Amino acid sequence: MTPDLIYGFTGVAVFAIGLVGALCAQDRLRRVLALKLCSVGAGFMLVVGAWREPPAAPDPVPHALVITGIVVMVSATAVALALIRRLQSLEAEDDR
Amino acid sequence: MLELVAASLIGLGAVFFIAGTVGLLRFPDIFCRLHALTKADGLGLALVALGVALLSGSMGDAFRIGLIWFFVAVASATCSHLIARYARASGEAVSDD
Amino acid sequence: MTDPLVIFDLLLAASVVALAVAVLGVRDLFAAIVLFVIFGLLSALSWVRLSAPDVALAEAAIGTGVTGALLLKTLHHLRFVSGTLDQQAALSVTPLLPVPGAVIWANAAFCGLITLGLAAAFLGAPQAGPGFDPLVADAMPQSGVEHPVTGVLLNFRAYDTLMEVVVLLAAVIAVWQIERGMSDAPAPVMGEVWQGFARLALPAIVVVGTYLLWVGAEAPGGAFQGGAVLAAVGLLLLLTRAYVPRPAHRGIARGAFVLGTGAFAAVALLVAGGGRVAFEYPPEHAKSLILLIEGLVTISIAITLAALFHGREPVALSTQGGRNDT
Amino acid sequence: MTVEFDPMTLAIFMPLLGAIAAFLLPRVAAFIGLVTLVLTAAVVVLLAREVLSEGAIILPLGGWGAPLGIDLRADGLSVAMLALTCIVGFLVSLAALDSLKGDAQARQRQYFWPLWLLLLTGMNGVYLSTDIFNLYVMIEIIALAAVGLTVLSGSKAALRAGLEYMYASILGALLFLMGVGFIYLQLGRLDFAGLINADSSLALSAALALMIIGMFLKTALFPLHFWLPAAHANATAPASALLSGLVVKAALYIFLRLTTYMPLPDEILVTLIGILGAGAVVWGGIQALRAERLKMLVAWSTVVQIGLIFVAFARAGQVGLAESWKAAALLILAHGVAKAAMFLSAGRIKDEIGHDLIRDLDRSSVRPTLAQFTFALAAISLIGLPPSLGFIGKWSLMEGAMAAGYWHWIAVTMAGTLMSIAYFSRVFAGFLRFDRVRTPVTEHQGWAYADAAPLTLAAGAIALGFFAAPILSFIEIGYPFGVAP
Repeated sequence: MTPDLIYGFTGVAVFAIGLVGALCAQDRLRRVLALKLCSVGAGFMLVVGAWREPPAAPDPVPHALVITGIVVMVSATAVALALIRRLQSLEAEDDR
Repeated sequence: MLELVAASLIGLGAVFFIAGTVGLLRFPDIFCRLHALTKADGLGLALVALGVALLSGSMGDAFRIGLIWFFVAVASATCSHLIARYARASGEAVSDD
Repeated sequence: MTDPLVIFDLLLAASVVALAVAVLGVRDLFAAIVLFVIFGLLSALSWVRLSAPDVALAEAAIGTGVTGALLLKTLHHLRFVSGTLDQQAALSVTPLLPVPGAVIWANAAFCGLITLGLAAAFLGAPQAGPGFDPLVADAMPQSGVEHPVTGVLLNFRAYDTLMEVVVLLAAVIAVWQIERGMSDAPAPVMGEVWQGFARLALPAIVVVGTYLLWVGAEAPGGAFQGGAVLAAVGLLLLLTRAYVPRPAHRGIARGAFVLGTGAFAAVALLVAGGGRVAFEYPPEHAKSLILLIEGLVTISIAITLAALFHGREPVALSTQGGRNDT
Repeated sequence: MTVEFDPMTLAIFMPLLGAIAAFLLPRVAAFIGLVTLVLTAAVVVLLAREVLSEGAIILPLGGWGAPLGIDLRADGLSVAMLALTCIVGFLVSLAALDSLKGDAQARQRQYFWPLWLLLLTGMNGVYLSTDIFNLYVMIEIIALAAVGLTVLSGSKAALRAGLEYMYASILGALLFLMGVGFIYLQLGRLDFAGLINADSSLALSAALALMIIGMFLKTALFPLHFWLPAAHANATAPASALLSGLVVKAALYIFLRLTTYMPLPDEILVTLIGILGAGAVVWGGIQALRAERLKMLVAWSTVVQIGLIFVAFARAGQVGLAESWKAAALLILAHGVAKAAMFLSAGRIKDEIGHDLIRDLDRSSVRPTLAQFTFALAAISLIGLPPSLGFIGKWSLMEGAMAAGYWHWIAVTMAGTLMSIAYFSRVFAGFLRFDRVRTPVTEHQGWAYADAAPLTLAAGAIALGFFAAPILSFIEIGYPFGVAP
């Protein structure tokens, strides 16, 4: 049992959980959370792929890619949340 | 010898963390839980940090660990205050038992 | 004889998965967000175990910290507009159309199949297989920095990184475009303890952020982590109302958003020539160019992230809340 | 020191710098946008000349070269896509100049240009990229800018559709990212060249499946099209034209590239893709027949056309795949030009009449003749009547299918054609105002950019049919379909 094996399966599981959430969630905010889970799952795969048996240093390229992925995801999340906020405001205005 | 002292400090810290966690799960209302959390975690973290600082073996690292402890302590105290404040403002009940 | 760390790994992995389930399963949205933050921090811890401290820093600062702040702000706003701000636990405040049970089960089965397939594929892939390591090791001396991840981000794959900053720019433009004419949820009153904490924390965060940027050339850290930590300063300033964005600041904000992207793009283009192509920094200037780009990009990232948190473009008070400023 | 600008770099940087300038100077954003588009088009012309004389060209950014660095590569197909994007983009911009000129649209105008130029940056980046992670970043730029454009009007319907679009886009991109992870696990590199020589393995199949599903989601192949009609129908006209004409093509292009570099393992899979395409043709056709609003009908027709492109892709099965790619590429170009024209003219009709209900088209007192004429011209290409480019695309599809004896794909194509005649006829019937004239007719007043641009596009969609042969031979430069002679 090496860390890459353990965390590799973690990544697959987290991605799949996020996928279920993204497809089934009945709440707008929860769907954003689910998508964020998916992105962490994908991040796990790349970090696991970069891992080498300890004395050896890990591959830096996937690390850089995951950092990029994290920044990209926070941008997408911000836009999705802005959409949710505005939409909810408009819908609430109509209710009143 | 140093290692033994460090290990026992970390162990003691862990006990405080466990106690804090149990308190968080078992206590009846939000204020009691905060009490368990802040008291236990504050001391627990201090003990763990002290143990790790002893193990680190360099003044620079020990200083940094001290800084981390300081900021975590300040931040967690502030957070607890904010949570308690919010809970009181929103009329969270204090349980009687 | 099993390595005790394996037990730690297994426990950590199990917690990460359990938290992921809990994020989606728990009924209260506030609880879901808090669980998500814990999930993010434990994921970052797993990545430390996989010897990826840079990624862990970025995930903790941006993926969890900034994202968590964005989510909480959104929840606050949603509870405000739905009039449930005073209630204890607002459950689902943003219901979509109910999904039929059959669809949910079909989706779950589909995802289960995907999981099995992916797990099998993961097992089938070569473990710790081929990678970029030898190439990076060869190229590092010419990169101008000592830390490989920074070398990849700002030299070997600088194009990706530029485009990543462009994504941030696109996000802030889109957010300014989307949010308009909304009434603001009242900011919670935080009290004196909080003000005191902010006074103490602000300079410390500035120091930490700058340190992370500066250390990025030779150790874990860099523009994105430093920028995210500096963005926390912006968040604190916005939350304590020490800084209130005014319409007059729009121009400055626009300039700050594009500063990093513009400088990065300009440097990338201007180094071309004399047989070199875009992004090919002359080796003797590589370090200073990378530092210049990193510094400016950090400023942009910090201000952009803070602006994403603040949401809409600062508007004049007279049109605030009006619906006709389309 | 002289600085040399390479056309490939400029094709990506020009719109980026334009977007920055347009964001900084909102008052002159429109001017900056048009200048940028003209300059980008000029760069693409330079690039096309270079590709014509030298074949495929590769630019190693940063001088590192793949796999460590990122290479840009231009061949016939990518330059054709760049040209499509620039030309359609320029004409749509001209139309936008007109349709966003009112005071009420001041805010839309201010944000339209930076978002559109960022979108252009992303699309040009996709067409020139040879690195799958870079493709991921590019599709995220496209997604954010496209969602921003979708909700430009700020109406509730547009915001709802935009949110759905956002979810679909992020999920598609994340599926793609997971695929990138698996490719790295298996191969340890992420450039196209590394994919070509790879032996097939379970991890690679998983990666390919994830990435293809992600692209299906982003390009809205049936049954993953659920987000498209509302998003495209509720956006403002220029945004709809860009989204439907250009944006979905980026994901399609990535799909084409992926299947070139990582051959699909099985004929069953190819057939499955064809069946999904056929499903899109039939289901989209039915929905278009039932649509109540003109823009909704046009959006459903996009679903149909996307399905048709996948049928074209699938029809050749294992043998002669290269031929089917060509048919697909032609259909992509044809649809890009014609659909942009159609959405612009539909937007014009809506503006002039004040609504876009199909059943009330013939009751209005205003008669937007030019827009209606443009709509009809664009429909000719979309239906696939000769001599339009759409006809050539469909014809080469059917020709190939006949030669290979795949009669079922011919049946699907014919059914799609008949249905498209049927649903476009609903609109034409409205244009012709047979007997339900209730009010005196007011003729449309004069020319406008907003009419000239779609008319040019629609005429182009038909005229390009005459140039199908040179277009095809240009697309083949650099063997984008992986087949050396």
